[in-house]
Amino acid sequence: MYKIAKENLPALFQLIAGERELYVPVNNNGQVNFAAWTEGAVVDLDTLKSVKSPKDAFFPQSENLYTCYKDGKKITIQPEELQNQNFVVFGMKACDVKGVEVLDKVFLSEPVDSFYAARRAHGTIVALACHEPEESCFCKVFGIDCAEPVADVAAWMVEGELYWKALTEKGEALTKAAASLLTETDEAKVEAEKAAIRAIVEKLPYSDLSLEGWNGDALTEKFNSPVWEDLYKPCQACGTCTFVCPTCQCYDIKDYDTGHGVQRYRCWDSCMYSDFTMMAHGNNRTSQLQRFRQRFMHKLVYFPANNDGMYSCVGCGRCVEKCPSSLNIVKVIKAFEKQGGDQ
Amino acid sequence: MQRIGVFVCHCGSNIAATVDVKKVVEMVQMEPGVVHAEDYQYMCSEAGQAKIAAAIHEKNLTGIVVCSCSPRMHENTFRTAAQRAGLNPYMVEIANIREHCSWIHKDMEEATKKAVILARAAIAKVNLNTPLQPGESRVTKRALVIGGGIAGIQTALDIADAGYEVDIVEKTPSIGGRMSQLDKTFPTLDCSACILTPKMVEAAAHEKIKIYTYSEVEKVSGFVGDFTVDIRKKARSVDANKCTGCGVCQEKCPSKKAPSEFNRGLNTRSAIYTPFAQAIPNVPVIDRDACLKFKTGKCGVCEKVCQAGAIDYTQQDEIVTEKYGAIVVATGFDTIKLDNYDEYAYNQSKDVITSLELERIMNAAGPTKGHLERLSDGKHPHEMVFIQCVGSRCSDNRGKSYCSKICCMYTAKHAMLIRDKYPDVNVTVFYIDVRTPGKNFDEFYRRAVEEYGVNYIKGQVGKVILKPNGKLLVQGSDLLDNKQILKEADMVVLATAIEPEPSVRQIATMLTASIDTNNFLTEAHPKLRPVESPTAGVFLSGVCQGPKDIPETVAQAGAAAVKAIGLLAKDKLMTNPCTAKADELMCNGCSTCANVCPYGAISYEEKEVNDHGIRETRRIAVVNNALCQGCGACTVACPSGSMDLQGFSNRQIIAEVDAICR
Amino acid sequence: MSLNNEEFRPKIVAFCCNWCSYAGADLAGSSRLAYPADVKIIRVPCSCRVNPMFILRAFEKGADGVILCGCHPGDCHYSTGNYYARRRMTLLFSMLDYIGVENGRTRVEWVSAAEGVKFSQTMNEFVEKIHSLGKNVRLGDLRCRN
Amino acid sequence: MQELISRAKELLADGTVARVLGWRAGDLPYNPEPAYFTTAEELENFVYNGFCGANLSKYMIEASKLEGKTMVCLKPCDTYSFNQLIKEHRVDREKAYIVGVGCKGKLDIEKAKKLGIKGIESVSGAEMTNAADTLTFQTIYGEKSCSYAEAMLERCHVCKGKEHMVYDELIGESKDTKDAERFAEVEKIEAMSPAEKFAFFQKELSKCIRCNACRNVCPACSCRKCVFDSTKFDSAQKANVDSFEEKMFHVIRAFHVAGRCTDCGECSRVCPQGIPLHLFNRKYIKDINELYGEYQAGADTESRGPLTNFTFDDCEPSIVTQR
Repeated sequence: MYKIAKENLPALFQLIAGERELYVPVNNNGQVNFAAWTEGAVVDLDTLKSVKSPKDAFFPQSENLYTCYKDGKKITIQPEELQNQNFVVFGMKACDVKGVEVLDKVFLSEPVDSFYAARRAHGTIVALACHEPEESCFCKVFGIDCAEPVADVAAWMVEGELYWKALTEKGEALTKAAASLLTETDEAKVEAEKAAIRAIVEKLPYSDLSLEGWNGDALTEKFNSPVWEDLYKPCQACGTCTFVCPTCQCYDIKDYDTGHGVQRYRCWDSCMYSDFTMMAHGNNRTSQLQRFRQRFMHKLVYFPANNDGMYSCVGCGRCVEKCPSSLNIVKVIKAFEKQGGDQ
Repeated sequence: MQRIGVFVCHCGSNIAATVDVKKVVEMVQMEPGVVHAEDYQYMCSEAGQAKIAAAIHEKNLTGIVVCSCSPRMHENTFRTAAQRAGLNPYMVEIANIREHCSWIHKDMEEATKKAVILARAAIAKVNLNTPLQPGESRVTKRALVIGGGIAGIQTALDIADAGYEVDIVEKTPSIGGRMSQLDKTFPTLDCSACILTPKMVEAAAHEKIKIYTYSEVEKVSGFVGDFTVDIRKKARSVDANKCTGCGVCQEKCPSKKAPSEFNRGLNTRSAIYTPFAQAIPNVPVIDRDACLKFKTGKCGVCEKVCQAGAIDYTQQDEIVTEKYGAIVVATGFDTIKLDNYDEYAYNQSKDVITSLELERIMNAAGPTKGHLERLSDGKHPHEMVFIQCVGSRCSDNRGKSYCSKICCMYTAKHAMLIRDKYPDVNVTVFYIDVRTPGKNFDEFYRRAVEEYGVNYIKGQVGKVILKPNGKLLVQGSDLLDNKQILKEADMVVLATAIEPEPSVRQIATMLTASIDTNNFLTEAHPKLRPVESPTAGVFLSGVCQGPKDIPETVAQAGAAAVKAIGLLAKDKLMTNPCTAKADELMCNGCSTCANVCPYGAISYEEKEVNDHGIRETRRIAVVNNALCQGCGACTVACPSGSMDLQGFSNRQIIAEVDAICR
Repeated sequence: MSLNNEEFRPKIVAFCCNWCSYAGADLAGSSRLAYPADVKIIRVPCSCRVNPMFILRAFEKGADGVILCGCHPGDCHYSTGNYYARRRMTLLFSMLDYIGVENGRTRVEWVSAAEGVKFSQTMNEFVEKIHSLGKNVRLGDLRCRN
Repeated sequence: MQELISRAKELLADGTVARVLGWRAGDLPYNPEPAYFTTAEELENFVYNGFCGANLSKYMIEASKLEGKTMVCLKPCDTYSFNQLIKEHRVDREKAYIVGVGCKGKLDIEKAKKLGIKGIESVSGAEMTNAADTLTFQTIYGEKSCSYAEAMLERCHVCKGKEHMVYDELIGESKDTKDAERFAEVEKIEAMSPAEKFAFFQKELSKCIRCNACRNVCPACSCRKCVFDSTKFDSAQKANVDSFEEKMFHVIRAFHVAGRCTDCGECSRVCPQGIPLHLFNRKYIKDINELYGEYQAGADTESRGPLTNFTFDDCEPSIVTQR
């Protein structure tokens, strides 16, 4: 275990950024999101959650796949280069790290998504324990311990000092690279911090949320439930929940004519949109009820069914905070719980 | 994917001298969809069109781009050619590489580059073209002529003689127009009334002609073949059916101080009046602003003296709604106001008059019974000065930039008439140029100079000064002798510029006919379609289109009539298929489009739709293709982009933008 | 003389209404009144057909200036189209100004069919203005840059 | 709130309405959600407090298609949106029983959170019956408080007034909470140099994630299919590949609602990235007011909107360069 004083973090960032790209939570006009560290960037490690999850570090909101060039009647295709430089994501939370694990299930299983795989191979995650969890958090429900994140490096911020512990080879390598700024220390303070965090987590309103009945076997029963009919109504079909979510993985592939070549790129899509999975014959989900149901069925039923029971929700609570109509996955789970109780 | 053929025209050397047409052919072949490209000397020629037809057949072309002159010139030619070869005419697009390229650029490389880009834009558009089918609309076999001067009368007579109903709407109490105010006409010097009056009578008597005098066009809706027009018949206060035209009412009318419009305000008339003796109809009107009965409630003399009981003070304006297939505008002209020309002392001296006023003075029915005399003191003048181009050919904004065309000739006429009748009067004419193109015109002018001794001075008049003794001092310059001239005159006559009758603006707006900066109505083409307005079904007759003299006016009136007859002779018309269309699955039914439609072409229907499986009844915009003129205002007002314009669709225009910007 | 061989050649899109301005451009052509080849004309039926999206699209794809020409107010072939266009463009241009786009990059000019001289003059002026503003960097899509 | 509930029960009971559109208590103290109620029993969960910021007008588009009338709770500013929707034939006035609910300013929990208030367990001071001007939060990290005004939504600081523009009956009192100039922020930007303006908007818009929350909650953006989702303009780029797309999206969105936007402020309320989107709409409103005369969309249901109207002597677009 190492530590570094908070005021020395800029030096650490500079050091890391000197040899590889570094993504940190940056405050831009009041909103904190992960962004490439630059000299003068306002790094914000105090705000618990970035607005968008840091999943873009591995699965960017949009990325080019290849470009077609035309010369006369001849067309050449130039594929986009895969990530080949190492980079660091600093300050991810335990839930966000778990979110990457969910994405791994999707993109690293066959057929492997080479763009994603290249980024995963070159990325090192420094995860930060949640100093003061908030009422929208429910990572505990998914077995995540926000007091002890599992990543390449785990870190804690205690009394003005950042504690640093490498957990993987990549983590060790990064530690070595940053060694000049780190000093060795024991784990006493960190243990106290962990205990404090866990105590707070116990008090969070959603921590006792029950996922009973939500699993890969619940398909028909949940799908056909009348509860959706009432639940979806406030949904205005914006994609906010999917865009802030650390586990949503759907994307669309589109072409853009630049005038001197056509770029084929992919970009996040949202199952909340009426043109989601639009095909020549139209859409396979025609109502908002169907689209709304899809999102939660996917996270709580279809995904666990295909991934050894792993839910594709990590309880980060971003959707709880950002939904314009105050809808969220917690309300969905509770609604079913209530209905179950009523029966 | 379309199969596009590109045809690049040399236009002789008009294009080929500046644009490397071979290079254009080579470059456009790289464009998506292009399967054929060739160049030719004159694409619009029969041989050129045959090349297009051959390519359509040989290469199974589905779309055509012609790189040539402006589509305003030959779009129709090429569309027709394509149609003859079995292609939908709306699959043709023109890249204007002459007016917009070869004629304005000198550098060949640059012009060629631009021509290729313009061609690309047209190709990109054609790629998205779809075959369009014109609709049909019926033709109402009746024409409206707005204006009852010689232009309107002649047009009406010609249309009526061809067997079609025609209505004349004239805003003054009588038809006749400006020509009825003229004394003699050039270059024959025959009496204006003598040749006009028979035409007026003929029109009035014609069984196919209906005349609305003292009436104005109030509202026009509809479109070519099917106009609906509201005509306001102003209250005459005299029952035209009862009136015998005896004239007693005018004699007895105690209110005789209203300025006579017919005599240009040089004398007065009674409150109940017919503008002139030969007026048609010979039914007086009561000028309610001048009539004592209307002003004070006391009088009623005319009612008492009218044997026929035709006076009706309670008469109201009446709106008549009629349908017409064609409309001819013949609104004529007026002379300009001389408020900007203080230097000629027009407003200071009664002896400075306009030429039109001189016409009235010379006329036996005029204010002086035809005697040439000074209006200030009734004395016979000895020295008369004519000043040409007053307000015409003006380089500043006080007057008009154009030449009024008729002034040179009527001034020569006036000079000659005066010298002939009053050999004691010296006549001097100040002119910039004397313009006499026309049959027997120059001979006429030369007679004025050579036989009648009229003194022509090339030069402009700077000032006319009213002297205390009542005479006028004209300060001018003689450009040929290069000297200043001071000339004393008893009368000064100003050849005042003419301008379109001011009410033409409103009429043009109602007809959606375009108008130029001088308020002259614009022709559909300045050379090839000079009597048609760009608005289908609207034709132009007389000075409303541009200055002209009587024979030209009559000629144009006949031409306008022929165009109208050509339209009325059809039973059905093909409508422009480039109309707006709402995508019913995207339409919100919000009415925004209808709010901006100038033709009232959009209405709403409750319609059952199947939106990808969702069946519901929705309020949806429906465009009437016969009413829609294809302006596109609705397409931009529509927030969802549901409304689109066929032939100029969003995607087509965007494709052009992309092609130009890439 | 500039040492820079890559002389800035702006891309300029001119939307012209069919009835007045396009004819005005034709007249400029037949009167041989030159203006730079940078100007490319797109024919639309009326100035009111021009959607603000077309203008933004042109900028997106690399245009350096966009000009809209229509009939003089009062002379619209469709009687009222240019009045709507006038309001739309006023508001659009104001918004572009508001978000920091140099406000000479957009222009509306009323050109009649008889104003070939004005058309040519306007285009010369506009091209000159765009030259003084330089390349449009604030309102283009980076992907479209060469 | 009790008065609202009992009135709703009455209206349901006597068959005047088939359902009630209001807010249901959330599972956190500040997250009530818009909801339909059809029985007295369901109405037990009805809530109306300072956190009921959502403008329910847009929900009436769908509700207008349902059988029977819907009792809808509209705050004064929501009624402008409703009127505008009537004008555009998007809602059926006959299908709505409008209860104009009192409003004393709505709260933005994000503002409280920005003040460092987190781990919220309960809130007091947000109830409509309470005239308190302080909000007290019980949190995991102790009791915290802030003034009501401090946590108010931006739109409430430029309140359009306490009058309802359309209603069938009124329940509860309203307060005009205006304490700032509506166009002050716009004026500040107008005064900047082009480079500063560009930098300002670049910074704000670079946060945009194109989630479409602003569009989807906007009562003026009621198109069945948005141009940005349609193939007709080839503008459906979906993602923020390039910063131009945000500009295109927001400028066009603002343009599409220009003259129709009532300035209800929902766009700014819901933006997950806190982009002051109202600055676009308000710029158009300011321009319209200055150039074409004062106009408040939704103040009535008949007037012609400024972009579907004109006068012969409107200013020329060049006025932009002259101002």
